[in-house]
Amino acid sequence: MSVLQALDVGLAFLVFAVAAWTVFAPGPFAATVGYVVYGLLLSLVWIRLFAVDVALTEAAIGSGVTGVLLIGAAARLRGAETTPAEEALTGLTRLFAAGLCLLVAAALAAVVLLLPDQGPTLAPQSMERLPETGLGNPVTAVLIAFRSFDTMLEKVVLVLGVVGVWSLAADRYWGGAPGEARAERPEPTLAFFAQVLAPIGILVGVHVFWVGADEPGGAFQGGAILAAMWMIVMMARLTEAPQASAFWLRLALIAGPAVFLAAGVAGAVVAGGFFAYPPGLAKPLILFIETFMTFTIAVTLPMLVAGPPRREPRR
Amino acid sequence: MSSATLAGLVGAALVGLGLYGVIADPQPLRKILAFNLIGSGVFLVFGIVARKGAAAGLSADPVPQAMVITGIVVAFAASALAVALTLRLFEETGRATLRPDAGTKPPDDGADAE
Amino acid sequence: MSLALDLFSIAAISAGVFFFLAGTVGLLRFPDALSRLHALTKADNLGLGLIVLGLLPRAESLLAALMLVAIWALVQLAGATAAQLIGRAVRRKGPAI
Amino acid sequence: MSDFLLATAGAILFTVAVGLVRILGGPGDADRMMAAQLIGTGGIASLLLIAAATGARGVDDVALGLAILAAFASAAFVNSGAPAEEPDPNPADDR
Repeated sequence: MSVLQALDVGLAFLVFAVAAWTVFAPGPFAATVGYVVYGLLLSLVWIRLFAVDVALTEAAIGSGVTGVLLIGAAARLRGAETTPAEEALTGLTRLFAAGLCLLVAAALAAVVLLLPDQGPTLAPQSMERLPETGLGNPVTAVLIAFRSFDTMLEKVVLVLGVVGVWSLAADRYWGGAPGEARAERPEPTLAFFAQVLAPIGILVGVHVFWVGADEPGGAFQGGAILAAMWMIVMMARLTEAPQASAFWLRLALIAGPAVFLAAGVAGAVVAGGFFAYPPGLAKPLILFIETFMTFTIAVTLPMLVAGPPRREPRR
Repeated sequence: MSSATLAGLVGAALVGLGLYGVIADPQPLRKILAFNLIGSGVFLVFGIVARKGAAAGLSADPVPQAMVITGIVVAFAASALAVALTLRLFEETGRATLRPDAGTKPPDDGADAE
Repeated sequence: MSLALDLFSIAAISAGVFFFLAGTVGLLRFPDALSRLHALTKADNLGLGLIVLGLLPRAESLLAALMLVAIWALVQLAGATAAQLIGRAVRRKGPAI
Repeated sequence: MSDFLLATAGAILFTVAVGLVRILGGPGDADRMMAAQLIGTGGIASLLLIAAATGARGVDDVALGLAILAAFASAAFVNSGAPAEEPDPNPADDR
């Protein structure tokens, strides 16, 4: 067994152990911290699977932004834990559930073991058509060109998520601002951190978006880092979330999917197919769409984390 | 055993663990965590399909990778909605439980959004 | 020359691992939350710092080397901030938190 | 040399994991956050080592992303639940 294999086995055990902790931890907060650690370890696993784009997404969204969402929720739910005796399943049900889950896991494991070493693949086709898009990163090409309909609809899902979260607001807060208000005297440590980090993070976010055309990276990852920067500035209470009724905010939330859809329709007229890009113009068009998508992601993710409006709207 | 197969087995185990958590954990927040475990397990199995599709000079098939990336983002949106629902439930009832007969306090603002 | 650089890398990285070990042992053994916090920051500063130092001669370009240093600096900033925040939370709400 | 780098990556992960297993059960939530912080740094360190050993492209961007987001969990931990502008009991000795 080589050192690399030993490392893989160790990493696999570690991921499994932390996941088990997340399920079996004594309290919800302990479980949530376990989940954040788990997200971080998962991005190491993705590196080992040579899926650097996925690793970057997992690091930014799976670990960073989700961590803020879940830890914030766990801290707010402190004291709301139900007593175990009140709701715990009986031993027999528990055993039955465990058996079922074991069965599902075993079936899936069998499928994994039965997979052929060289599976069916779309990699040659992707590489063959890659030059037509002008991009160097096949994953970005799949996202924005080859399977663009998927990606556009996925942006729509994000918008629907925001609509769902906002609709949970109490009636009198409808249209108001979510999250905490801006503080007159922000906590100095967090304020300093946010002030130093935000410019660097914005630079890195734009960098990750820009190199995504040719190297690992792209709109999702760059947008998530930008989103995180807005979140830290709001967490430091240097600024506050905009009102849900703000026109510019609603415009920003739909800018990505709207531009994407418009490009798709334009493709149907000009290039002879829905979501077809005219040859030669593909790369500038893709970057144009990606710019708006990055912007929309950077606005949408903080709104999802901020939750429903919690303050009365100002007129 | 290759590192891809190993990751796939971890993915299978994660799906099992997460499923157990969704069934057996009474607290909504922990159900959300467990559901995310199922999700990432499925993503990992997808990941090894990508890895086993290595061809044409790429070390992994880009199509499943792109689908996992969209999947991670959608999973986040779903988690955010679920967390918002849980917090709203806690605000309304003072408790975070999915039991229908748990005590409720009267809402403070009349009609509520669904 | 490359042998000397390799030796330098090995020495620095080994020292880095030692500080990770020290940080972990401190986290496990120290009696109260604030001194555990103190042990933790050693892993951030020195552990990662020495590993980055050891990897610098192996960087492919000047840009890659600068990237390594930037990562270390960012972790420093994050570590110092997190330690401050956790420390204040502990002091404000008592060690039970 | 790359075997050495991988071995150290493994050693760091193992060390940090041992700490993690113990401290996640930790006496308090602050200790759990410390464990998360420690494994964040350890993860970045082993990521850099694995990248140097296997020569995978773009990994330094992942490490950069993780480094930027390293303090976010702690910030969320401290921030949520605290009432707005809670006065510090000892403002004089903040540092």
